[in-house]
Amino acid sequence: MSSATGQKPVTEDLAREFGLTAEEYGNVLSIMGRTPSLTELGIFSVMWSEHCSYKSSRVWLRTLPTTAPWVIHGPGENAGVVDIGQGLAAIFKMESHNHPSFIEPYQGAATGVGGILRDVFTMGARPVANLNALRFGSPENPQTRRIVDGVVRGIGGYGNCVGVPTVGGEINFHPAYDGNPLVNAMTVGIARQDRIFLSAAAGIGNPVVYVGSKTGRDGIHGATMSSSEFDEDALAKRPTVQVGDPFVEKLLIEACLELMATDAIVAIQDMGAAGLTSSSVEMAGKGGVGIDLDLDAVPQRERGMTAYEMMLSESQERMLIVIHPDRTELARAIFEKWELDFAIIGHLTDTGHIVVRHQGRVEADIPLDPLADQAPLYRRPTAPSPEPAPLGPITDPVGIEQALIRLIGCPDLASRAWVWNQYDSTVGGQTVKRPGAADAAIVKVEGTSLGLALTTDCTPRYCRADARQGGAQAVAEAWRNIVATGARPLAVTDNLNFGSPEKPEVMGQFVAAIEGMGEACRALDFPVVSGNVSLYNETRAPDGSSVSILPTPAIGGLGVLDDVNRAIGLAMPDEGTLVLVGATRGELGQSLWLREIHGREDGAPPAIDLAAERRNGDFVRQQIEGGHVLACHDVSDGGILVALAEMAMAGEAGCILSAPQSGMRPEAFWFGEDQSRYVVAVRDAGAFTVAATAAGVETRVLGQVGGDGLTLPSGATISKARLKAVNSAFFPALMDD
Amino acid sequence: MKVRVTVMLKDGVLDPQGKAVGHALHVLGFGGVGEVRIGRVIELELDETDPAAAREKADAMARGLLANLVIEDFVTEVVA
Amino acid sequence: MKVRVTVMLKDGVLDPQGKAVGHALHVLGFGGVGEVRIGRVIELELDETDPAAAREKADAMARGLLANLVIEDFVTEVVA
Amino acid sequence: MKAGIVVFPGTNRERDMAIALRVVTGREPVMIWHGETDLPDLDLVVLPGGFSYGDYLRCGAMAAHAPIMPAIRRFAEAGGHILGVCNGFQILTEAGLLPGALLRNGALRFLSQDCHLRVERNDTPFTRRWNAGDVFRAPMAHGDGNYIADDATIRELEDSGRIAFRYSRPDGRVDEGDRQTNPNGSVKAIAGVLSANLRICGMMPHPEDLVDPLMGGEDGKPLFEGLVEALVR
Ligand SMILES: Nc1ncnc2c1ncn2[C@@H]1O[C@H](COP(=O)(O)OP(=O)(O)O)[C@@H](O)[C@H]1O
Ligand SMILES: [Mg+2]
Repeated sequence: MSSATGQKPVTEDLAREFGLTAEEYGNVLSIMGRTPSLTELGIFSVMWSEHCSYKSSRVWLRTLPTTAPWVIHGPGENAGVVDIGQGLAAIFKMESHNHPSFIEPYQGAATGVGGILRDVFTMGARPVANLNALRFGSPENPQTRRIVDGVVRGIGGYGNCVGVPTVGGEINFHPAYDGNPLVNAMTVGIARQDRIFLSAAAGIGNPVVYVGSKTGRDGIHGATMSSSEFDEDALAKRPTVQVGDPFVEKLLIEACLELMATDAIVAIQDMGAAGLTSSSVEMAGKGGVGIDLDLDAVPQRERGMTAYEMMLSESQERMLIVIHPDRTELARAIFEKWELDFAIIGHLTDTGHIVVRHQGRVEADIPLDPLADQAPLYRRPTAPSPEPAPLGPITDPVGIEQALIRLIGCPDLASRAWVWNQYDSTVGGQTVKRPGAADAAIVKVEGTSLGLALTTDCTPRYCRADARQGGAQAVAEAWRNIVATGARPLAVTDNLNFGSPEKPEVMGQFVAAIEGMGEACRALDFPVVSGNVSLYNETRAPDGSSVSILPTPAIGGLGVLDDVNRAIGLAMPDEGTLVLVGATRGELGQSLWLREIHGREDGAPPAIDLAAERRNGDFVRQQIEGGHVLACHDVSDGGILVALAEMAMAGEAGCILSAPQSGMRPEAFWFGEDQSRYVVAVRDAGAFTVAATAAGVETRVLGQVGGDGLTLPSGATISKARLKAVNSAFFPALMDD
Repeated sequence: MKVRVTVMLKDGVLDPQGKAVGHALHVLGFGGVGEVRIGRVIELELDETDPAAAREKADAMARGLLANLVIEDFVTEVVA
Repeated sequence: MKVRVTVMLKDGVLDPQGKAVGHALHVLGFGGVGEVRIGRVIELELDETDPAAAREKADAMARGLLANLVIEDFVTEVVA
Repeated sequence: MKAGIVVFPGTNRERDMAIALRVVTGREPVMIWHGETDLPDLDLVVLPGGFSYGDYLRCGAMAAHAPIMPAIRRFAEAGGHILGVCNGFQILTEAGLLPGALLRNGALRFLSQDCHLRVERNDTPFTRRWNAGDVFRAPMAHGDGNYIADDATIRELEDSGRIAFRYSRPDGRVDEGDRQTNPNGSVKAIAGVLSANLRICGMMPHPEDLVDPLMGGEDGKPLFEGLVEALVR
């Protein structure tokens, strides 16, 4: 077989340019028994890229717990699927678009949202909510503002247009993300359990249908680029930026859901990274069949595209469907109604090969089994990170009041309203708790009494100090945020963002974080049902060395409320007693107080006792279910006093606080970040604490709801107006808005 | 001196707007319309009297702010 | 034949985008910038060989769809 | 009341609108596809929110030329009642069924937040459940809601009482220059306008998203209840 005229000769050097190692290329040669064509080399290189093959992470991901009686499909499908009752399923996943968002923040973030939406509706779900977990560089870095602006506009631009409410997320700033922001987008959808669509192709001879937008030369080699280390050169790889078209995505959602209501579909898969290649290879591979593609039939946006370009294009808003042959005209009519391209571009075969034809020539002919089975799998060397040095004695140079003011105005705690006010959070008419109203967003399942509780969480500074604790903490905080609304936590999706796996210390962080996550998931019956790994998040320092981001295993959590009317928020009610649930030792290691007041990121992160986590959370949820809790907020960044300030700012009333725990320094009590704690407002504190004691849960009365601000034990009152002014200043100042 | 900067998407970059407008024109009954591309014009009143200097200034502004060179190209011209 | 339709806000209609760009240019250190106005260009590939006919067609499209005459003015020109 | 909701490619608040109409009428509104050329027998036509045609070119511009629009025009000429919300309002102005235009928000950002609306008159089918001067809350979610019209048009709207709603403070005070209470910068803080016969109303905020205490309140419900009262045959 000859490669197309005018194309580069395939050599080991070219293979290396494509991101394959010499050894990997050797395997390609032995699988093929000849020199591959350029198109074949392209297919191998993307399928064996970190992004598609998970070659550095696969052995570790397998160790995560992924099952529970309510899990319908765990990792391995386009998204995770869990039973939420009443014959319905929630389908959800999180995915990164980190590198594209650095190169072109608007389009990078927008296409990230588009991609994760497709992962969810491809399974038959109507998307009902989006969330996003964002990490940006230092606010002082002049690039940060441009990136924040573009990313937020991009997420809003896409999500608002497709009409899926953006209901939550999280944002951190840290210099470790200066040249490498993280944009992790999560989508949640709802489907009937008996109408879930999978991607395994079946039925020799069945047509393979292409729908959506036309193919252009967008993002060729995006999959390999997103796996390669990121540096200034990346900016020169520009012209292949993908542009999203949310309008077409909206049409695609409606058209696919309309088709899914019929019996036409055998299998369906979105075209994500490495577009046509990965979708066709994965569908055929999972179904154990062969696939023949005729690229002349592919709808093309540009003239003269080669087979190589079409197979590797990452043009957005496209899907591949295997269809029952007698339903093709029905399907065609639906896509034509929605004014989308529809083309039969191939069929399934019994050859076990993917065969790609273009202009009368076979451009690729690859056996699928070895392409999958012999994909590289690395158990890369790991090195332990040094144990964090103990914090040692610490003083309070500013006092409680000053510290609170500094904390609630700092980048990691400042109000995110500037961000979420650019996201349509109400479209669909089912948003019960909008951003900022509760620890998890609450979205009603239309036409039922059910509610979904949704959150994303991770505390990267904990992960850097101790990746295992940090991994466990991220899972626990997601679980806690769901519990705090009264919902039952069901499952998580994750987005594991790390530096270069070729650095043993990064691999060490990765492995430790997964261990910690796994422990927490097991202890909390909170399995991982989908996820994404993003490695090589590195930037080049001026001295030429490469610097890794903070280890950031972002967790997306999902819970369910059988009766959504029972969901509670965090806003201070107009009456009640404030009670702390959970034990306080006053842990200031890696706390925001330490960072903002002392400028230090030191010490061990707060320890996490998963048995206590479970006990405290189960108790809080039962109390909410029993109708005994007026408001609830978990204690996380910034500790108890920050949690109280956030409740006050969200509500109408303030609070009057009692003296801190005796025998503990006040700053350690008010700002320590001990885990597994909640602040609740209850009407009957006596009954609540008695029930807690019976459940083996430690509680402590913090004070009373009342007044117009935070009245400290000293008698000083910080007015709510002042709290709000400080809290809401950061984003407008950063963005000059 | 008035300068006009015209910013268009680079060749090969998807232009969702242009695509949608092309389609709408077709539906409206305007036949014979091929590709449609949509861009931006920025008209600047500059405190310059030398056309070459004005253009140079506009070029710098386009590179620095007005165009997103990752996906867009630009042209500057002196109009008055 | 390629036709360009340039659509600008009418004089007297406040152009917040233009104002914002003017401000941003100033912040970036570009001095001597007066008024900034931002508009849209639509480049149409038309199946016409006669420039006058092409312009006429483009004018009709601009009146019918491409410009909103309540707030915008337009200019058409044949560019190739 | 028989209500129909027009769905264009890119419309995305048709489900919200259907819920609101169902809440007050107890019956399912008809969905009308943009490609139709006739309307069924209806008391009310609603153009809901969304991003018809992606909001490309100008919001509502392409939808204003959709095949269904001549039928909507005929319906209007025959004295039919039409409500356009958000993108629906933009479409009505682009189609010339309501005066003025909607420009980019003054701050050049999409705004998704609650706002307060002051009811300017209560003798229309859209506002009869309120008193003039009443204030209600509604979510807004748009990038282009900055209402503008030439001076003569604004004067005419004012003089003939065709301003339905203005953005205001919770206490009803209107301050055109205040970004907190007139967030998108609309001229005279205009949030909704009426046709000369008071039977067509366009507004930017979303009363349909506030018809259920669970979603944060029922502030938007009177609009729909008033329509039912006025239009039930
Ligand atoms: N990127 C974002 N998009 C939308 N909402 C966000 C985003 N970041 C934060 N939020 C919302 O802001 C609120 C506070 O965020 P965060 O401090 O992370 O909450 P918590 O500490 O309870 O997890 C939450 O309601 C969250 O969903
Ligand atoms: Mg959080």
